[in-house]
Amino acid sequence: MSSPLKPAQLPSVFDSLNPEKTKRVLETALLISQDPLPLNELKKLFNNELNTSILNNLLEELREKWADSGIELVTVAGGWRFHTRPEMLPFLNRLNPQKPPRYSRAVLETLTIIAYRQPVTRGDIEEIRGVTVSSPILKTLEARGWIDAIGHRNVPGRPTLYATTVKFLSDLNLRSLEELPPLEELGSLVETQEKNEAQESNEAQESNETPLITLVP
Amino acid sequence: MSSPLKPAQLPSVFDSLNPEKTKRVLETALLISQDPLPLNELKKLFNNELNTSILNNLLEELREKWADSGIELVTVAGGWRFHTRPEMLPFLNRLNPQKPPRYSRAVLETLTIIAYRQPVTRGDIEEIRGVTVSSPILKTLEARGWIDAIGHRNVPGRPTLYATTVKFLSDLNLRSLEELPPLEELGSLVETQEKNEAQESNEAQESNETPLITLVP
Amino acid sequence: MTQVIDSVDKDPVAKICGEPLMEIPHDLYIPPDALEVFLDTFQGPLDLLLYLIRKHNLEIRDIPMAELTRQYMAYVETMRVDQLELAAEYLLMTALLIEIKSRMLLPKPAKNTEEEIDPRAELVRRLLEYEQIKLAALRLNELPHAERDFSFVQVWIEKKTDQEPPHVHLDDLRNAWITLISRANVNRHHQVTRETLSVRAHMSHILRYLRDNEAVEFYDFFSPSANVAEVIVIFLALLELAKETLVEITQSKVFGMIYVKPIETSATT
Repeated sequence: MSSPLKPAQLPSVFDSLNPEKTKRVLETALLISQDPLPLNELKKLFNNELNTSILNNLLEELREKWADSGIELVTVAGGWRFHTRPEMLPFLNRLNPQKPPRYSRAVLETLTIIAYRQPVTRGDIEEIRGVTVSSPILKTLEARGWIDAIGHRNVPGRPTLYATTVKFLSDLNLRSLEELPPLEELGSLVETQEKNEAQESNEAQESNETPLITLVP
Repeated sequence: MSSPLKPAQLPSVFDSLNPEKTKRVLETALLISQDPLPLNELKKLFNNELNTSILNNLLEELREKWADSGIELVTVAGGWRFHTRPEMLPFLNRLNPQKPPRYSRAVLETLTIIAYRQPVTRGDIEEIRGVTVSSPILKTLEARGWIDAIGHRNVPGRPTLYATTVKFLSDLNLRSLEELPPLEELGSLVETQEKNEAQESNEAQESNETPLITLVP
Repeated sequence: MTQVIDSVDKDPVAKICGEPLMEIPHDLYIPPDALEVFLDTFQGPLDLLLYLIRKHNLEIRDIPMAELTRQYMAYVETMRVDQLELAAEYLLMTALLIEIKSRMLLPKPAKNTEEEIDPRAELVRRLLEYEQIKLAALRLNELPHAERDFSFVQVWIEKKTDQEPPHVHLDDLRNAWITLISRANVNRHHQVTRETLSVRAHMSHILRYLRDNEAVEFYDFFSPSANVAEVIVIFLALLELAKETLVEITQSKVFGMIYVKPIETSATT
């Protein structure tokens, strides 16, 4: 009986693990984890005795192993994760007939503004949407873990600043905010005859990555 | 996209699914579910168009497919479920090194008082700690098997007397209570004059020891 | 209410940017009983304006303010009947539209500056920005969403044992004791010695033994194999128990058997 006060001594990884066993451990860890596992987490499985390139190779092999199945291994913002392939959805939906809630346009627009303009205050969102943003809307997004309060703008009232989370990205299968669909260029929303103007406005936008933030002194 | 309300519009399972595809669907459903899936749930995946024996055969094949991996397909009370193999646990535990749970200060202090002052009543403990000792604290220690009620003090209310158990000693790798950290070295914390008193009382005890034994021939 | 809408319908839509618009698309008509649908349909004044502009193919960069304002007000009137609170934002926009319209009617001042600011510019900017977000929201919604479009793989972790109980290290006890002593500024340190501890340990031991045995002969507490120190400690423990009236030590006759009984037993019998 080893004392509970002393962690059991485990043999060095390379004493006991060949590549196949290593992959098996990786696979198991990824199969049990709901959250994506970043490389540094995966390395912990082997007491950090695996280097990144070996790890990446093994993960690629795992990805290929699962190529022809109902689940796939993907990299998202938070790391590596298994999830189901779209073609499985019709079958799986039969198991859970209750559909996940669909978000209202108000929620989606609020989320979009936060995603593209972050960090923003509720006032910023209201400015763009032209209507008040109710607390339940923000709470819905916070409860989903997609946005969180990251601070306060240093203006009277110190309004809360919201930003999207890593979970937002990984839940949408994205690795970074840059992978969000690009915003429709303002110019293309305008008729052709206004093309020149539109392009100007476009250039203005490009030269100033976040021009709209200037609305918020 | 066919409406989930009209299953009839979906092609019959056997039109679109060969055994391999069926197994893939089964595998996927089992991989995303933490709860065991009973046969009648699994049948829902195929609109109940698979009979039990075919289903069982496919599940057996799946079980064999996973025989040489970090997870295994098993039947438990609730149905079929994938779970991790025991040999994976040492690795997986490194991912979530559950911080060993810790007892609250109240529990630790109560345990300490019982260990050093046994047998003691709840009142004794309260007197030393200066705060009330809630029942859950004592229950926690009793449930752990580290203390037990060994009698009642013969005073009004007949309060229960608590003492530490053999299990307490063995769980802490002690052979006897005397192996508890000696408290002499804690003397520096105590007022010097009190220390002297203590020594006197100590000496008084020692000087009494020998004569008393004569009472027990 | 229908009068208002009728008046809109009958209004000659006439010309927009010089082009005649034959009729207002019938989806401008909002039946009163569909008000809730209407409210759900539009996210606010900007959304409604965008709808009107896009539906009627108005030039967003050259908005016919009179036309837009008239159509907009027809909707808002519909809403005002029931949903005054919500209409507030819409009413604010009405005021803005009228203001822009009137500023456009003002005679243009002598060209002082080359860049004359179009009174509609700010509104157009807001409309375009909102439309940009609106479209982005649609596309965002089309991205695969966890739980809606795919599930996470989540295999059960089979753990042999339940949750591990808390570990307690000897240092935890030591630290707890230090805390207690430094907190309680009382003279009870004399009981805090090793000697006392072993006595008290034996007190527990004796009491536990008595719990299962009604009366024990005094000598039985002293094992023949016990060394002198142990005998002393056991004896002290018995005396201490007697002093604390936890046990009763009786002797029926001189030099007779001495019995140790737990007090509680004697008390209950």
